Amino acid sequence: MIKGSISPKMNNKMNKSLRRDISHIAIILGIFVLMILFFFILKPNYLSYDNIMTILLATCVNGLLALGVSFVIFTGGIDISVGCVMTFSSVMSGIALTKWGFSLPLTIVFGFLVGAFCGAVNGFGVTKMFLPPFIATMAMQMITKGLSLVVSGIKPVYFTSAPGYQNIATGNFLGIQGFYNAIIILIVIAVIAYIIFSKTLIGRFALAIGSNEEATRLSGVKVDNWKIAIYSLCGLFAGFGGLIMSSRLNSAQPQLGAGYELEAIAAAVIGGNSLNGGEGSIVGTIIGALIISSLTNGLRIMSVSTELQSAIVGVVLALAVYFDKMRRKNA
Amino acid sequence: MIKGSISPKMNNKMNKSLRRDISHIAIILGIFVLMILFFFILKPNYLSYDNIMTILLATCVNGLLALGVSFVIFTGGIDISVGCVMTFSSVMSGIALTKWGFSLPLTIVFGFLVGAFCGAVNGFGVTKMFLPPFIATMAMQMITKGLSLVVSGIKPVYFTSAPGYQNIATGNFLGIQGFYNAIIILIVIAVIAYIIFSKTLIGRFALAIGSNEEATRLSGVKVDNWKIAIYSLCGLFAGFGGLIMSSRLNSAQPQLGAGYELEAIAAAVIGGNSLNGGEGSIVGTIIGALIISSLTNGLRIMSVSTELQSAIVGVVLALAVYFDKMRRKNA
Amino acid sequence: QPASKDTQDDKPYIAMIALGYGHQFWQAVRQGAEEAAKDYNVRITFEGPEEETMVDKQVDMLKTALANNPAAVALAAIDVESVTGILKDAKAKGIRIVGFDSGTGEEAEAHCSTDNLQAAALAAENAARILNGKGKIGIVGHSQTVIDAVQRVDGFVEKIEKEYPDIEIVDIQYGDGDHLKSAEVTKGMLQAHPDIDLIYTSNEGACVGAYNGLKEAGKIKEVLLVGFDSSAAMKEGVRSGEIVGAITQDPVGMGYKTVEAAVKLLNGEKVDSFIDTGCYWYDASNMDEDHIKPLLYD
Amino acid sequence: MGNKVIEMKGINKSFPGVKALDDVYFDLNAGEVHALVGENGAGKSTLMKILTGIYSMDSGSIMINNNKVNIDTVRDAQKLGIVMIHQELNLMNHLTVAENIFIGREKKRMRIFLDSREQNEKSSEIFAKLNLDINPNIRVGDLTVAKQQMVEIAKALSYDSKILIMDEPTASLTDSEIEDLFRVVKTLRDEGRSIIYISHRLEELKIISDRITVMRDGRYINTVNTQEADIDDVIRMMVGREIFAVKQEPFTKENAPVALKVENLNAGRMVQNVSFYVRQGEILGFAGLVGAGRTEVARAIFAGENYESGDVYIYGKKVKIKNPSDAVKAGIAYLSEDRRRFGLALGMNVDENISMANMKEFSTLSFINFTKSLKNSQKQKEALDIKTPSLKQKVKFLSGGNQQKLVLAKWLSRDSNIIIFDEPTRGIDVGAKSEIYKLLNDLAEQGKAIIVISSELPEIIRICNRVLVMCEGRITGELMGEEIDQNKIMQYAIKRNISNGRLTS
Ligand SMILES: Nc1ncnc2c1ncn2[C@@H]1O[C@H](COP(=O)(O)OP(=O)(O)OP(=O)(O)O)[C@@H](O)[C@H]1O
Ligand SMILES: Nc1ncnc2c1ncn2[C@@H]1O[C@H](COP(=O)(O)OP(=O)(O)OP(=O)(O)O)[C@@H](O)[C@H]1O
Ligand SMILES: [Mg+2]
Ligand SMILES: [Mg+2]
Repeated sequence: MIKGSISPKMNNKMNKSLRRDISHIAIILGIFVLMILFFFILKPNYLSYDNIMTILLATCVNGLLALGVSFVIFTGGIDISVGCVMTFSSVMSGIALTKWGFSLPLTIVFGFLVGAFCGAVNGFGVTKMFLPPFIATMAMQMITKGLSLVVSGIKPVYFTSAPGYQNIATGNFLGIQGFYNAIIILIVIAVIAYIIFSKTLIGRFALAIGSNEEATRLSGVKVDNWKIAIYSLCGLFAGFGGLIMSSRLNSAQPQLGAGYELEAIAAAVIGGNSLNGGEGSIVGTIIGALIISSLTNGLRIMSVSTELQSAIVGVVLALAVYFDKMRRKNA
Repeated sequence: MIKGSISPKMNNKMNKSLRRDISHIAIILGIFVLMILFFFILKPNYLSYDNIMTILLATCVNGLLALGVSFVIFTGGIDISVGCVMTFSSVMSGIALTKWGFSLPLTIVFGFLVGAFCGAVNGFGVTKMFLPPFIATMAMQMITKGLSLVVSGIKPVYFTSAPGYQNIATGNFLGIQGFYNAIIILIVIAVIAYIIFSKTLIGRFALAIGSNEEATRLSGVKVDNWKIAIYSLCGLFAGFGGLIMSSRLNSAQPQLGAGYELEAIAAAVIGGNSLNGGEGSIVGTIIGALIISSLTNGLRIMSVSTELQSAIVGVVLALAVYFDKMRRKNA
Repeated sequence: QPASKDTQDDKPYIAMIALGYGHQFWQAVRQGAEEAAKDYNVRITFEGPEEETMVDKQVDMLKTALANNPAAVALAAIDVESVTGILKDAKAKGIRIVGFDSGTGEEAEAHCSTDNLQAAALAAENAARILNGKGKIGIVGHSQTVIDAVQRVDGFVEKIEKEYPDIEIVDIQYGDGDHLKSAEVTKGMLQAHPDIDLIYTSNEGACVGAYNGLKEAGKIKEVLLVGFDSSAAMKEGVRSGEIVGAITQDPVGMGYKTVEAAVKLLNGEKVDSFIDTGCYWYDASNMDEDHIKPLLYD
Repeated sequence: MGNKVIEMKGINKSFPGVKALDDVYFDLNAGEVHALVGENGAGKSTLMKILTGIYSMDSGSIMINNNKVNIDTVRDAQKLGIVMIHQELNLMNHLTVAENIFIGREKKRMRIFLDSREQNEKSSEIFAKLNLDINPNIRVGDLTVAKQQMVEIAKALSYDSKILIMDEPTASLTDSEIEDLFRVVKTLRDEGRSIIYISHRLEELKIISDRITVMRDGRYINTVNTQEADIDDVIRMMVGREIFAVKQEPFTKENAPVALKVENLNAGRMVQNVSFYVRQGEILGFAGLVGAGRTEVARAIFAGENYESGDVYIYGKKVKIKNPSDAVKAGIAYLSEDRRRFGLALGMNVDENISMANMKEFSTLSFINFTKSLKNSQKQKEALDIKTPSLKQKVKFLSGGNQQKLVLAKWLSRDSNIIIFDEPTRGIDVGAKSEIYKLLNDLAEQGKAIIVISSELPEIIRICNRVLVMCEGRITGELMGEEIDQNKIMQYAIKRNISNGRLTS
């Protein structure tokens, strides 16, 4: 065995982790670029400034949900409640603002807390009630779906009393025409997610739990607590999604939500994250979300009929994951 | 080490397997009975002959889907395409009957084949394309959802040209008033599913794969082929569901389908089947499906508002699975 | 003409975005719109979110449609509030805005729709007439949130409560417009209230679902059924008298008139700001008459 | 002895970053037991996996009965009569013993219906032949590791194959079980079958093998006839260097403080009234037959599993341990007997695994200090001579023995006061084994209290200052210094408590 000195490896550390990330997402990055070129050639205004901004804005909600769900997926779990939790958090902050007279900043924080709380309950179900994640979060999906309707009285809750609420998402960032705040919010939160994932214990333990939960527990890690934290984090991200969603619509729509979770999971998985847990990449998730929204947008711009769009997204989903698996097999 | 005599153990075998099954479903059987009593006390006509038949009929479609999905769950997989595959198979048989002039029996068989084919494609995705089951079947869900609309021209396909089609599901069995054929079909198919599960290779290998896929493969079992067979079986059951569904409505409704898969999975899981695979019970699945339909029916009879129904089913789902887990932990 | 033309096509382009997509109602609107497009030689696209609840998807669709430089946009907004800003910008660019069905609020230069409240009241009137002003009614709705659906229930309830004191509405349940679910809902309702005389349903899925539920419960014609919208199954039910009657809203006409209004706006002609496409009661006795027959669709 | 049934020539195989096999030669005669030995990571398992169609070789040729063959799948190998018992257990835990044995070759009635009765009977026959008492109708997951191992062996025997490969079959067996196994192996050989036998227990080779092939660092070194061979030569060929040998001194620091004291511990069926102590600097052994409940004692102390009653004192202070995290905080470390299930995150890399138990140390305010953790991992890697291309290598690509060292490294990083080793040398080669013994000694020297659970009596005898023997969940005896010998241990190990009517099932 040849002993390498330590220091060069240390210096290479950053490069390596970056390189690993890039190789991790190489295939989907390729797919993404090809897809964009394809649409651009057929419809040059696909890459018009306005349309790019439209795509980015359309990525925001799904991107935030996908980021949250990614952490759960790293642990080998799944969260199918994020869509409904998102809605529930926005409905609750709407109620807080209009009925309980919360100030705007408080309202926003309250919405986040509601999301995190739902996530914590999911985590509680998974750890203390021994529910499989799919079941715990399916129950949460049904519960928040019902509660959103009950709490709102089955009516949209409007944020019109808080002028400026709509600007949170759709105002122009630094006054740049067409550059929505929501996009910056997504970018900032994605960077935070990246840091949480790669530099903190929560990311490390998410992967460790996904890789071998029992071994992690026997290493003295309080797996249950970390899992609750991770599900709460996922709920918190759903709360972020709820903020962007309700701000874009200037209202909380209680009936919305179901269906968004699948898209979020699809984004995470297209982004190269294995549902078995134990490995993953935040950058991948974001690209996955971008692929979905730019594909949908492209199909719309090409006036592909709505019914075919769903089928095409399905095929792309399968192929993207397939190519990614192939790359890994050959690596 | 002291040797017990072998033969008494042997003789106990059948008893044991039955006993295992009963202990497996003891808790949910208890929940089921309690629930029925609860509704019966509040609304005595809950247990009227007519209402019992209504509940049983309402169990049919979900029960068939749940049976199919159970086999996939035994392998540790999941199939979220069953709802849309069911719709697609009924749309296709509608087309075969009305456009291609198939005879009625041929139409029915064709519908089953379409279901099984979709299942086989799922299996292909899972085995040969290395897709996680969730993803393969999510893609299939999107694809069949789109294709159902495209093929049908976004219109219901009517079976009115085949008189008697509606009787397949809602005719009276042996002329017994109110005793629908669909119920007998469900019972017969459930028995067949039970036999397939407990007496044939497909059931054995489903469990073996769910328990330890790699070990099964290393034992020389052609795991891929069996998985394809199991997913096809699941698709076939979705085809059965499509038959009952379209016969009840005397038409194939192309926009239906999404959402049915979650209910089917919920039934299987309430029935005590672990999403990790490796163990399970067909009897459990059927009871799970009965719990869902009798709960929903009971809530409707009590005029509980629709939005609360969803939340209540969510809570019951979580609790049922929780109690079942507790039983196992203590066993 | 300030509106820009599509580069690949000389015909003016009109983007239509509906509330939903899968229901026959929207497909009938689409059919009418396509007929008008042919007649007036314009190009249209017709889309809608897969669920009638997905507000943000509809907003994305609208934005994407605008990226294709349409001459006019026709929209049935799920939530008017959510599109007002975008429509304002579009209008400023010279794009003409037409509303249909649920409409687009202030920004529309023309609005083609039926009054769902009024249509539901018409259903109530007929139901009351059939019951001779006395009896118990159950309602199977298709959504608690989509505006049309809510109005179709509210209008019915209001009318009955106001004008028919001897009629009681005993239960309202929702079946998502899913045929099977609506059948189960109906049967559950009959179990809870065996004395129901009539069931009113708010769309095609609810109606056909209830129709099957009644058939399965062996209560057809014993419990009367009033429906909404149209489809082959409903027409057959109405013809046989098993559905006593239903309301149709002429969605084909709505689609046609929407495109027509947009074309007229593009040509600088004057257009009425509100175009009522009406609502009609149909039953076995009148469904083959000339003014009803074309309004029924499959 | 006669004709070659297998001849493997010029076999090459690379994994990313590792040349696992380099021009390897191997042959097998009809009716012989051929031992294959080598250090951890020498490539033994890999070579056998190529022979059984699990891996495909990069180049080389395989002749069976002098015909060139292609073995692409497990089925191909089975058809050629080659069956392997893997180093790591490969069982379906949810299925019954009989179902596991006959997986893929189910007995059927009327072509489609499964016949569990016949399978159960056939399984019982095999167990009878092995002189084992295992109920074929019990779920495999409910058996101990050792019994599971026996099921694996029964399964392989049931193939009635011409060539049987055993990859460390005795790693988790006790002496009496090993005797049974050897008896079976000899019967099979006398029936004319050929057996490839991989083991790190070199003392077994003289008893069981006819020839020995030695591998080192992925290369073929030599083949010798066992009769003529000197085991020390074999070791030299394997290791290529001298071996460190320890002779355990009797424990002298009798008044060293008691580090861990357990009183009247009851936990589930398998831990009854267990009381013992271990002093700082002492190495305490737990001996007993497989299934005696030693692992249960360790897990009850470390993870509070099945805990019913009893007290645990650490340095005289009573502690309540409800989960591993409490134990780790209290300064206890536990190396489990099944590293793949309980010891390692196989999908993560070497560094991440080594630092797992100690992340608090390697992070500030939850932010990970990568430099610190890598530095520690590098130190451990060198100290334990862990063979890995880099600290970023995924653990699943390491050989079995190196994986075991990794678990050790994890706990050594943690600097715990009390360390429980459950079968610490399972699957570890002689060289590494003696290093681990030295390490245990060093750790004791440093003042750590050490508990070693081992089913290898020579190991217990060689390294322990004091030995407790368990039988059926109770401590049946205590031996010290000169008293520690094979016979005494065995006497205590079978000292059943007949009065309470309990029998092993
Ligand atoms: N799937 C794999 N991917 C990458 N490297 C591997 C893989 N399997 C084995 N190796 C490497 O190949 C080499 C040989 O491993 P192998 O398991 O054959 O050793 P072994 O002789 O059986 O050792 P042990 O006695 O520890 O089981 C090791 O360096 C190991 O790290
Ligand atoms: N998961 C389990 N379920 C049921 N019984 C078990 C389980 N694990 C172990 N046992 C039983 O507990 C007893 C003690 O097993 P344990 O693993 O503690 O033995 P041990 O003395 O540590 O032996 P070794 O470690 O050598 O296998 C055995 O009789 C075994 O059958
Ligand atoms: Mg090995
Ligand atoms: Mg043990």
